[in-house]
This record gives sequence, C-alpha cells and structure tokens, in this order.
Amino acid sequence: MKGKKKTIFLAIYFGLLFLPIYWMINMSLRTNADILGTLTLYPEDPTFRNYVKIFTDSSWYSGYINSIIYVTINTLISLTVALPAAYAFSRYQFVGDKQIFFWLLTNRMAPSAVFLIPFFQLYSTIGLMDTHIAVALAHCLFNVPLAVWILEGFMSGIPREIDETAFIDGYSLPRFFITIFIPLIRAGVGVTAFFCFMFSWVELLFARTLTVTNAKPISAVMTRTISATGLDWGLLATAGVLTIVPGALVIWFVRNHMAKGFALGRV
Amino acid sequence: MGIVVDSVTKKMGRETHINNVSLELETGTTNVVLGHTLAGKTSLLRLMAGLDRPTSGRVLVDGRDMTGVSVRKRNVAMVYQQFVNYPSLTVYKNIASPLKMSGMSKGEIDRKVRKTAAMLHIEDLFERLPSELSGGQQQRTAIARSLVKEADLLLLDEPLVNLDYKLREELRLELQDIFKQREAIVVYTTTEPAEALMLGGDIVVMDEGRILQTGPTPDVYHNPATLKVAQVFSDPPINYLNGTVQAGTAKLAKDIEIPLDGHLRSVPPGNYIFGVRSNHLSLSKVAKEDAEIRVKVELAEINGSETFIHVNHGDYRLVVQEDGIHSRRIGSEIPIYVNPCCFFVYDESGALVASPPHGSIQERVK
Amino acid sequence: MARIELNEIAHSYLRNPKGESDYAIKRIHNVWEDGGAYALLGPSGCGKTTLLNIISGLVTPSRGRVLYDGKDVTSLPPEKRNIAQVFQFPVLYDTLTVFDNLAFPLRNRGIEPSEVTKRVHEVADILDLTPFLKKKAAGLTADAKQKISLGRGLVRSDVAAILFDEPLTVIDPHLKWHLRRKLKEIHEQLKLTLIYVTHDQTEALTFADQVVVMLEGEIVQIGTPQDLYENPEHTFVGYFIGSPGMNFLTCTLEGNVAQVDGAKIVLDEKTAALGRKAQGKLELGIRPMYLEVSPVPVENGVPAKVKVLEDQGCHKIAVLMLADKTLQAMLPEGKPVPEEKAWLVFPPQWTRLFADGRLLK
Amino acid sequence: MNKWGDNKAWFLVIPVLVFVAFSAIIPLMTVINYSLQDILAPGKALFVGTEWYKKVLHDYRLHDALWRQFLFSALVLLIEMPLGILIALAMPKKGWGISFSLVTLALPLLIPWNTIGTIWMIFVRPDIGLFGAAINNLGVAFDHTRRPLDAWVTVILMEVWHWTPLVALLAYAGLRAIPEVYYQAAKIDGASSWKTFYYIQLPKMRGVLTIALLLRFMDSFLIYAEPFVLTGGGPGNTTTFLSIYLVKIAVLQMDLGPGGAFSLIYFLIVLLLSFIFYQVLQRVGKGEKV
Repeated sequence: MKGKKKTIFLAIYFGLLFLPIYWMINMSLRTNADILGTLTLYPEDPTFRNYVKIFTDSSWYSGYINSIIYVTINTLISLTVALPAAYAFSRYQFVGDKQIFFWLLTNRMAPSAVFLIPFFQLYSTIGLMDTHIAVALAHCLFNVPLAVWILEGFMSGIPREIDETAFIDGYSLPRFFITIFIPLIRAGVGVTAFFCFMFSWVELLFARTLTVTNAKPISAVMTRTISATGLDWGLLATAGVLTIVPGALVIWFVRNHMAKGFALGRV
Repeated sequence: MGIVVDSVTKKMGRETHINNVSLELETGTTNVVLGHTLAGKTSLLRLMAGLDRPTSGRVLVDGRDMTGVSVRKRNVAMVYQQFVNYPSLTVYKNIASPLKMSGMSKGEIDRKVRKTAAMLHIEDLFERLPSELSGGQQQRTAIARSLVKEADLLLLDEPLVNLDYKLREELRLELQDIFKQREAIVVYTTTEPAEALMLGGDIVVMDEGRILQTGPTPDVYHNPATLKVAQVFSDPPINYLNGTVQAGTAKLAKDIEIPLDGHLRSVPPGNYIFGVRSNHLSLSKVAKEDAEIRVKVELAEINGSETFIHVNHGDYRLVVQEDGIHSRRIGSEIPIYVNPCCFFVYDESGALVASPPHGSIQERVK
Repeated sequence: MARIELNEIAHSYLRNPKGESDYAIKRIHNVWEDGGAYALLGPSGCGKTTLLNIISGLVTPSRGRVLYDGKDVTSLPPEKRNIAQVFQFPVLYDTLTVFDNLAFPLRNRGIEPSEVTKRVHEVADILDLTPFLKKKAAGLTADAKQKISLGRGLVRSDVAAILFDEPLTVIDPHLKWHLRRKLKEIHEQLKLTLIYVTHDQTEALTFADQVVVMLEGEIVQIGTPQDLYENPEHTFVGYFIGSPGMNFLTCTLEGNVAQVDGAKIVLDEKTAALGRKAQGKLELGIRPMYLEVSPVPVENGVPAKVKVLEDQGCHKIAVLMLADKTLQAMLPEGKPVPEEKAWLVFPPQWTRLFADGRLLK
Repeated sequence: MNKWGDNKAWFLVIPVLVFVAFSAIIPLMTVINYSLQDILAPGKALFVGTEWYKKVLHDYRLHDALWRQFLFSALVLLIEMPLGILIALAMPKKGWGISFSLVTLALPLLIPWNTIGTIWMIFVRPDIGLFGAAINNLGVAFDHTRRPLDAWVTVILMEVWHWTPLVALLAYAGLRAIPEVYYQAAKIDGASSWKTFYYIQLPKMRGVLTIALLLRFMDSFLIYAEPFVLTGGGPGNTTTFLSIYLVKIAVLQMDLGPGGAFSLIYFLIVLLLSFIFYQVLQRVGKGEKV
C-alpha cells in the first residue's frame, strides 16, 4: 500500500516534469499560424517543417556545431589539467596546498556576470574573440576547479599503497599515472567529463558575450532569433527541443555511473 | 654488505614515530621486528625502503648514504598488510610488472614469473584479476611480486595479519622455506611472538618508537632483558607478581612463598617483579616444589589448540595456558601451580636480574 | 525466551533452484534449546549468515518451518518474532543519546516512561554504560557502540533470542577479550538464548556452550568446544578446529592395523571393527597434540623423517614426513627433540578413522 | 597514514594555476582597475578612489535587488529541499525503475539555461501556453509579463522545476549509501516508518543534504539566464536579481566604474558565503568519519 502511494506520487511528479517539455515538443511540430490559431493538447496536423529549416539553414545548425566544439575542447582541457592537480592534492602535502584548493573552489562560486567585461576585453586584446577556444577557456573558470574537486574525491578512494608499490617496482610517476592509475579511476574520469560537459553545455552568458558569428553557440542563436524573426514560436520551440537532445544522449550513456558521482557529493 | 640505520628519528607533526633508532642488518639474514600495534614497526620499514625521509639520521646501504634517495632508484621490495595489487592488471602482469620495468627480456620474465608463481601455488590463476581472488590468493600474488625481482632488501609488513588463521598457518610454513633460499636482507614485522619464533633468525623488539632489544630470536625469547620485552615477547603477555626477597625466601603477592633455589639463589634481598609465562602456570601440581596460587576464573578463551584461562589473584590478573580445549565456569575458585624455576626476576626499574636457566625446564619435565 | 525449532529448512536465493548447488542451505533440522549459548561457525559462504537470517525472519526459507516455542513463525517478519540482533557493524541512532538509544525499542512498543527508565538503567549497569547515558552515541568508541547495539536487545524483557552476526569484527583485538567476557557474563546472568555467527574459531569456542559447525549449507557437527576438539565427527571439523589442524592420512585396513604407504599403525579393536565395515575412502586422523614423537626407536613406533622444527615458545611443532605424507606434531617444551629421524606413536584412544570425511562411530 | 610531504607536487598543480589564473586572476585585476577609475575615453582614465563604491552602496535599486535575491533564494530552498527529499524517498530501490528515474531527473539539469527560460516562457503564456491558458480558463487572470506576483510565481516554479532534481539526486545517493542493516535494526526495534526516516535516514543524509543546500543557495544566488529569458527582469524591476542588474549596468549601460565596484562587492558577498560553505563542508566531512 505504501509502495503504491510512492509510485503514484512519483508518477505525478514525473508527469509534471515532462509537461513543459512536452508542450515545447508539441509546438515544435506545428506551424506558427497553427500555434497562434488554436490551443490544442497535441499537434493535430504535425509537421517537420521547423526541423527541416534548422537542419538546412547554416545560421541555425552551425550553432549546434559550435556548441559541441567548444564544450568538447573545454572538457578535454579541464580533464588534462585537473588530473595531475587532483593527484597532487590527494597524495601530497605541500606549501599552500589547502589555500590553493580553497581558492580554486571559490572560482566555482564566482558570479559569471562579474567576469563579462574583463573577458570581453581580454579576449579582444589577444585576438581570440569569436573563437571556440575563447569560450572553452572562459568555461575553465568554473569547470577546472569542479574537475579537480570531483577527481580528488575519486583519487582519495584509491589506497596510496598502490602508488608506493608501483614506485618500488620502478614505475616513473607519469608511467604509473597513465598505465595504472587512470584505469583505476575510470569511473571518476567519466563522471568528471559528464559534469564538465553539462556545465559548459548549459552556460549562456560567456558563450554569448565572447562570440559574434563564427563560434556563436546555439543558445545565443536562439536568443537573437526571438527579436529578429518576430515571434516564430514553432521555430523557437524546435531549436529548444534540439538543445535538449545532446544532453539527453549523454545522460543515457552515463546513467549507471551517475549515482556514484552524486554519492561523493562533489558537484 | 647490508643496511645500516644510523640514529634515525622520524616525526610526524607533534608525534614521534621513530625515536633515535640505530640498526645494522646483514645480507642473507631474516630479521623479525616484533612489537605491539603503533610501536613504530611500519615506520621503520618505510624508512628503510626509502618511502619516507627521516627527520634526522641516515640510512646507509652497502656503506653508501641513501637517505632521501627515491625509492625508484633502490633495489627493494615490500609487502603490505593490506593486499596491495594493481587492480586493473591480471595476476601474471602483476607479478611481471617489476621485471618489465627493469627492461628484462620477455622470455626471461616469463621464466621468472612462472617459477615464483609456482613457489606460491598461484600458477593456475594467471589470467584472473585481483578482485576475482580470495584474500589469501591476493596476498600470495603480492608476495610473488615482491619476490620476483630478487631485491636486496625484502620488507614484509605484517603480511599475514589480515588472513584467516588457517591460511596464516599454511603461508607461514611456506614463507619460512622461501626466506631460507633468499640472498637478501629479509625484514618481517609482526605482533605475534609465535610467528617471530617460527621465522627464527634475528629479532628486533620495538616499543614506542624505540628498539628495546636485539639478538638471535630464541636467545631474546629466553632472556628478555626488560619486563617490557618480556611482555611484548609473550602471548598472552607475561604474568607478573610483585615480590620481596628476604632471608632465603621470596614472598610473592603477599601470600605466596617460594624457596630461593637454582637461578634464584643469587638474587640479593630487595623488592622485585617476578614474571612467569602462561604456559608455565598449570592446573595440576607437577613437582613437589610447585607453589600453589588460589585464583578465581574470569574467562576461558580458546585459541587454536590451547585454552587460555584468565584468572584473578587479588588484584593480579593472570593467564594460565592449558593444552587442548576445555571449558571453565566463570567465577569458580581453583588452585593453580607454578614451579619456582620458571620465574624471570626483574628489579623495580624493569631490568632482568635472573632468568630460568635453559636446562631447568627440561629437567623438570623428566 | 524461547526454544527455536528448525523443521526441514532449505533455502535458495534463486527463484527456480535446479540442483543441490543452487541451495545456500541444503537441509537443516535441529532444535536450539531455551537459554543456550550457541555459536554458528564456518568458513565464509557456508550459509551461516543465511541461517541466522532465517531464524531472525529477515529471510523466509524456500522450504521448511521455523517454530518458536512450538508456534509457527515462518512467515512472520523480524519485528513480530521478538528477537534482537547485533550486526557486524554497530548500528546506532546517531542523533540520539545513549539513553535514548537504549530506550528506543521500548518507547516504540509503548512502554510506560517509568518502566523505560528503570529498564534502561538496569541494562546500562550490566553493560557498564551508565557513565555515557547522557552522551551522544555517535562519539563513542566501537566497542561501546557495539554494547549499545546489544543493550537495545537486552532492554526488552520479552526478547525470545539475541542473534549476533560477527559482532566483534570492528573491535580492536585487545578489547575483544573484554566483550567476550561481557557476553559470557550476560549469558550466565540472564539465561537468554544467544546465537552467535562467526568464522573465527577463538570467538566461537570461547563464547559458546554448543558450537554448530557448518559447511556448504549443512551442519557437520554440533557439540561442546571440547567435543569438537577431541571427537571431531567430520574431517572438516578436525581441520578447522585447532591449530595446527588434525592430521589426516589415507589408509587401508588389515585386521587391526592401518597401512599408510607401507607403514603400520595399530588401532584399537573397536575402531578397526568399524573401519572394516565402512565404505568409501578411509582416512586415519590424529591431533598433533596427541601424536607422540620419539627421537629413538620405540615399540610400535613408525619411522618418519623430520622436515621442519618450529619453535613456538611454549611448544615446538614438528613437520614430519611419513613416506610422502606430511604430518604435524606438537612437542611440549622440554620434551626431547628429534633431529632427522623420528619414531611416531599413535595412541589408539586418540586415533580415529573417517570414511568419506565422516567419523566412524 | 599521512600524505607524502613533497613540495615538488607544486609542478603538478602549475597547469591548473596557469589556466585558472588566465581566466580568473587577470580578469579580476581588470575589474579592480575599473572600480577605482573613471574612464573618460579609451586610454584616458582618472583615479577616483572609493567613489564608485560609495555610489554603488547607496544605489537603492541595488539594495532592492539584494533583498529580492535573498527572498528568492530562501523561497527556492524552502520548496526544493523537502520536495527533493520526498522524491528521493519515493524513488524505486531496484529494477529498471532506477535507471528510468535517474535519467528523467537529470534531464532538466542538462537543458541549456536559456532553453529553460524559453520552455517556461512558452508554457505560461496565456495565449499559447498550456499552463497560462489552463489557469485563465479556471477564471484566474494570470499574466507573468504584467503582474509582479504572477512573474514571481512563474520564476519560482521554473526554478523548482529546473533544480529540484539535483536535490533529489543527491538525497537519493545519500539514501543508497545507508547500509541495509540500519533498516533491519529499525524493524527489529519496532520503529515506525516516520521514526525510521527521522532517526536513520535524515541523520545519515546530513552530509549530502548540507552540500545540496549550499549548492542550491549558491546557484540560486547567481541566477541569470533563466529569468532573463523569461521576464527580462520585469515587470518593472520586480524580478531583477543581482546578476541581471549587474549585466544591465556593466554591459548594457557600459558604466564600467560602478559595474566594477558592484562586481567586487557581489563577489565578496559570494566569497564570504563560500567560505562558510567550505567551513561547514569540512565539519560535515569530519563528522562522517566517526
């Protein structure tokens, strides 16, 4: 009986969770005139016209490509620099270790808005404006500390005796790190990559500010289009639906590791 | 040839783990480091291996100062009490890994891995991952890895402590054989006197970061220089009774009188601590000079093939060892017996005054 | 308090068990007497925890019935069976004080506050927990925590049995002694039915009046510790109890003489008679403690080679080779020690015969 | 065992420091620079000391935004924490339901923030939105672009919809970490399900819940994109939160001086909070090791 109540509660919650998304999907399958005409619970005359437009108009679809490029670059950079640092924090005691660790974390707490103008000027000065790398670098502000934080948690779960045994056996630190240690924290690397992807993918402010046309992310393309095309609700909804897809795919792939990542409580 | 630890001290924060320890170990010897938990055994091993740097003092290998030299550049092998293996490598690759690092040829590696694995009876497990092994098999793999590279210094930190006692029995026998064939300095830490005695060789008794006594293992067992050594080197810890020597007799625990015969004859009058190991207390009177002690039973603890009867005599807590397995009622009052020739005598500072002569116990049995 | 009867119990964790090997518990049929102190001993995976959970009601057996004082409780959940359980790791209500922890089971059952206070103080006294009553349970040492877990069982006056699942795993070795003694004392004092699961021989033999040895889902022997040591009914018991374990030698029988690779060992008439009637693989068994070793030839002595001599301080262990079979013997301190050759005497009263692993009797 | 003391570990940290310095220290220096100068024209600046700070601190719109921000964060936490715990408790413990629930819950977290705003802008519109139309059909006049209360309801609803799953996921992970024996012991002790929750589940979840609470506080305090897309800070300034106001000053009006000063004050507030965050986390970490 109790189990039943729980299931009903959960079903209602998930229903409410899906409702706004469903509504957007509903609208993405209708023309603008249809949308503005009558309010229907499902598309009576579904059309893929909006999807076709987005997939054929480069000013639309390049937005997705740009987003995916800088998110990937960011995830790679974050992992590459965070792995050795997380190892240092989890294994060694050195001058200033706690202070640096704390300072790194404060960056995760920084309001993005604070950095807008300086970023704009900095990247203009060094000629990186409107490039993928600019956005990827900007996202390092919060993703690198996050990656260090999560990876350190996973690394601390590996007994240090394994490292020592490897050094006794004659492994050099880099060789040990790559051939033995990284395979051990595979799950941690996966979880970290997932969170880096997530936070870089959902961010809007930096991505919009640091790009003009060449590297413009899909989120920025959408905000611009609201004013430009007047109100093509169908097109807007379609663009929205398509931004959900990559995220949904990623979740599907990491679904079994997700609970573990959250269990560390380091998000 | 050998390793020298020269007045080494190791501090961690405010705690002193090793306190001014000096030690010389020769190649081809088996050395047991005996001490309670936290006596500094592991710290000493780590300093010898080069995993930790001493706060002060030096570690010399073959006369060369190796203090602070990275463990990678030393020829050591170590086995931990936890079962440490590379989780992502198979048993074969685990054992082969130190050889691979030294750039040995494939054929040679294979030969050595197979030989070592056969010695530890794990040659059928080559393709398994450590997580697919039992605790005993995991530790066998770790030991094989430490043996395969034939290091000059082989360190084992309580390697059997986390194993089931039946496995411990087996592996202990095998290790004895293996150590005998080694041309290396073997250092083995343990908390168990019986394990130390079985491995033989030389012993280093430690307590609170200091070395209390060193020497051939049986010698130290039969002549523990201080009361502390006797406590560390007896399981259960040695029983003791305070006593006074006066005019030809010794009075223990106020009401037990024993004559001053044999090795006790030369003890001058004064206050002493009389120590006797549990196996020398018995439940029956064997010889006519045996002294009787009235005690109350606290608990009969059964360990392996022996029964340890914990008893009280006034404020003294004693343990009597009985062969075989027997039950005793808690709270019952019984007499126990002790032969005066089995007493170790310590002065009030804990230094040995007299120990039972080696032959006396044998005579007694006859 | 209750007498617990296990009636033809079998259990499998699979939904459709096929053969014998799918069963964690094969067949168990026995009675746990009221007020007894039992230990359930066996290697990991032998089914002892499953059996404990069947008794407590956390697991419902695939077959058979569980009776408490003759009443069928097979389908009742643990809370309706009036049992208490102490787990491997201390299970406490971290936010509550020691007092509230101990009072918890009573308050849940709607006992009068004055009665609760009285019972809690009584139990805290027995367990030496009185000084901690006002403290938060979370900050205490592992052994104190484990005593609180035990105390939550003891406070209930109606408790039918207290079950222990490897309760000393997380306790420091030198404190284990203290808890073992406490358990013994409580048993003497309160005469409760106690069932104690462990893989540790010392714990089982020290704690229990009756030890139940399990192997692969079956009970191989029930007996007092002394019984298990002196009269093992199964080769596994002989091996598992005692250190070193019992020696076993495969043999054939000719009259009253057991032949082991040509060596002749004289048995007593009764044992030999049983052996002649028995089917299956015959093994001769003797405890290292009872095997007599002489450095010089003696009457009825079987010659053997000495492989290793281990000094354990209070006695020596001799590892001996009889033809290609290994034997161990325990030599008391002071006994003459053989060097290379030794002559073994098998005292008939301590020499047993086993057929296919089971004692002949 | 203690960590290995070795200052060479610094070399491992250098790459991170370079990257974070590039994206944090240099920009921060620029901001400090702005906040102390009046830039009259490119290359022509005047040192004005604490002028901008005084101006910003006396800006009543900033005060309003700050109080609005606190109210918003408080409301969000009050709804999301209990709701998240309830969802975690209701989630299945075995079978395919786990994967399904986890994927469903994580979905809103991976939607770009402006899309979140878009989804809700569509959803609550009285003319084409399901929610807006339904409410209006019930006879309640609802329009988030005109009525401040409606705007707030919408923003809070959106925030709850967006972030409650994070609380639920964390709480669920915390629940899963509770060993089964605790439930067995509670059963044997005759505890009701409420008592099991209050004395076992809640205390055992303390660690993850603290993290969830702090994370949700921080992120709701920094919220920008979603309300910006949904309401643009309106109607009037009724949903102008700190970040929205800051962007308005610094980017739209290009008032670099006050923008810089505002930025630093904002950052200091967050830093102070993150310091408390760190302290609490440390204490929780220690508490769990017992």
